[in-house]
Amino acid sequence: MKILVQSEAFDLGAEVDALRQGRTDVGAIASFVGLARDMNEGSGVQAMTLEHYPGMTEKALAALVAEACGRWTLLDVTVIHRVGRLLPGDPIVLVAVASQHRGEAFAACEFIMDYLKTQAPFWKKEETPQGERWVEARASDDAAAARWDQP
Amino acid sequence: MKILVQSEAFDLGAEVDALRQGRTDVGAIASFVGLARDMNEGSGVQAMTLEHYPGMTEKALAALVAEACGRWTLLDVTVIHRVGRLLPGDPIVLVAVASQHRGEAFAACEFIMDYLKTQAPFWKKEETPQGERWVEARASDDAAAARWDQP
Amino acid sequence: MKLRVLYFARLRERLGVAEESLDFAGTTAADLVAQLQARGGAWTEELAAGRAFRVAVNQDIVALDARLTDGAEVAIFPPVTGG
Amino acid sequence: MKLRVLYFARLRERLGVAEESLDFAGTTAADLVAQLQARGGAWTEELAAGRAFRVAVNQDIVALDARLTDGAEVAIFPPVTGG
Repeated sequence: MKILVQSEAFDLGAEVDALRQGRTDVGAIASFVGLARDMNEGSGVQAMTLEHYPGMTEKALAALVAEACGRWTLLDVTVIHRVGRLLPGDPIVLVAVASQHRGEAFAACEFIMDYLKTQAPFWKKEETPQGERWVEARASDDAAAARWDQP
Repeated sequence: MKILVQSEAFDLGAEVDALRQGRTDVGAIASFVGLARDMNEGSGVQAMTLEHYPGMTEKALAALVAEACGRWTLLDVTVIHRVGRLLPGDPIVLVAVASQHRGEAFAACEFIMDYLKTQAPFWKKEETPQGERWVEARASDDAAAARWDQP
Repeated sequence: MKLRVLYFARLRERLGVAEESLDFAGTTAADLVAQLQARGGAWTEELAAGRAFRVAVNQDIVALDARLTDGAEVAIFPPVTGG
Repeated sequence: MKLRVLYFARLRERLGVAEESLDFAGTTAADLVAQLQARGGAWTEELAAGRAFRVAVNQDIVALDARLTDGAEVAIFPPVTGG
């Protein structure tokens, strides 16, 4: 398991290669990259700054990954989230999950992203032509996370 | 859209970079890599050979991608499937989907993989200590594809 | 009519042929399967009712009641296992 | 008891403080929120009932009835928006 919070860019190919290097039991790697867009809530975004809660961030991400490992049989997981100032087109977050079978890899990868969106202490501030604004939490993200709640 | 059937290896990082290069409207890229495992149906696998139906393969993959583009709002899709002899640990298939939002990227990527498994004319032959054997189609793959059937 | 018939994977190996040109006097894919099955041996066995095989016409998978046309490319193969 | 209280993102900006040490005579996170809200101005406004904010104690998100202990690290922040 690899969990990183960093300002530097990440390398998807290298991270996925690291999940499979030297092993022949991995049948499926599902991965996700979230990127900064030039448009949000109907207005242009020139840049964004990601703030986080050092210490709690890593703890919250580790808890998400542990929860995923409890729900599915996973071989390895990597989560990298960037902080600091990012421009449109810049990658923000990487989640990659290795497992024997694709169904588990897809489910765990999407679960980690959905929970990260509502549980991990990151906040986005956008620079727009109308000035700076903090991004508001979205009900659709709460709904996405709620799909995974156990009955 | 990029659809390739090839014997050469592919480069996940390069393919995903190609989906986002020069654009700032992509918010999410979900990708999947399927790999050859050293074990299947309880016995060791030393190598596998992937046969396909040239012409129909490309047509079937293009139809899957078109179906995905009809169901979700996607910005770009790449599908690469290898043929020929592969060793355990070798990547077999890559599906990468770019969209504005993660829900659509995840759904389309998993849909394409599930349909590819039941609709695209590829066949695997495994080399095991007990000799060569053709891989049998699995009911679980039919079930995974059936999840996407419209009511 | 004339048909081009292709076989893949396990069926290609069991039937011992990858491709053939065929005179066909029937109408549907089911008629073609019946004609091939009448050859005996592995043909009878592999194409028996209840055996899992797929038929594609001009590179689209079809049901057995699909009508065949002159010059069609017909392929017969096992359920697919890629990915 | 003594608490270390942290504020993040929009709340940090609106309240004008990132971190403070605090004497606390209450019991629960709700008591702490009431104590802070009594400061007036942005404190009263941002921490009013019905406003969306989260409280973490020792880096775990908690409900407002969570009991606080001496030396705890308490954080108050808006709903998260990473990813």
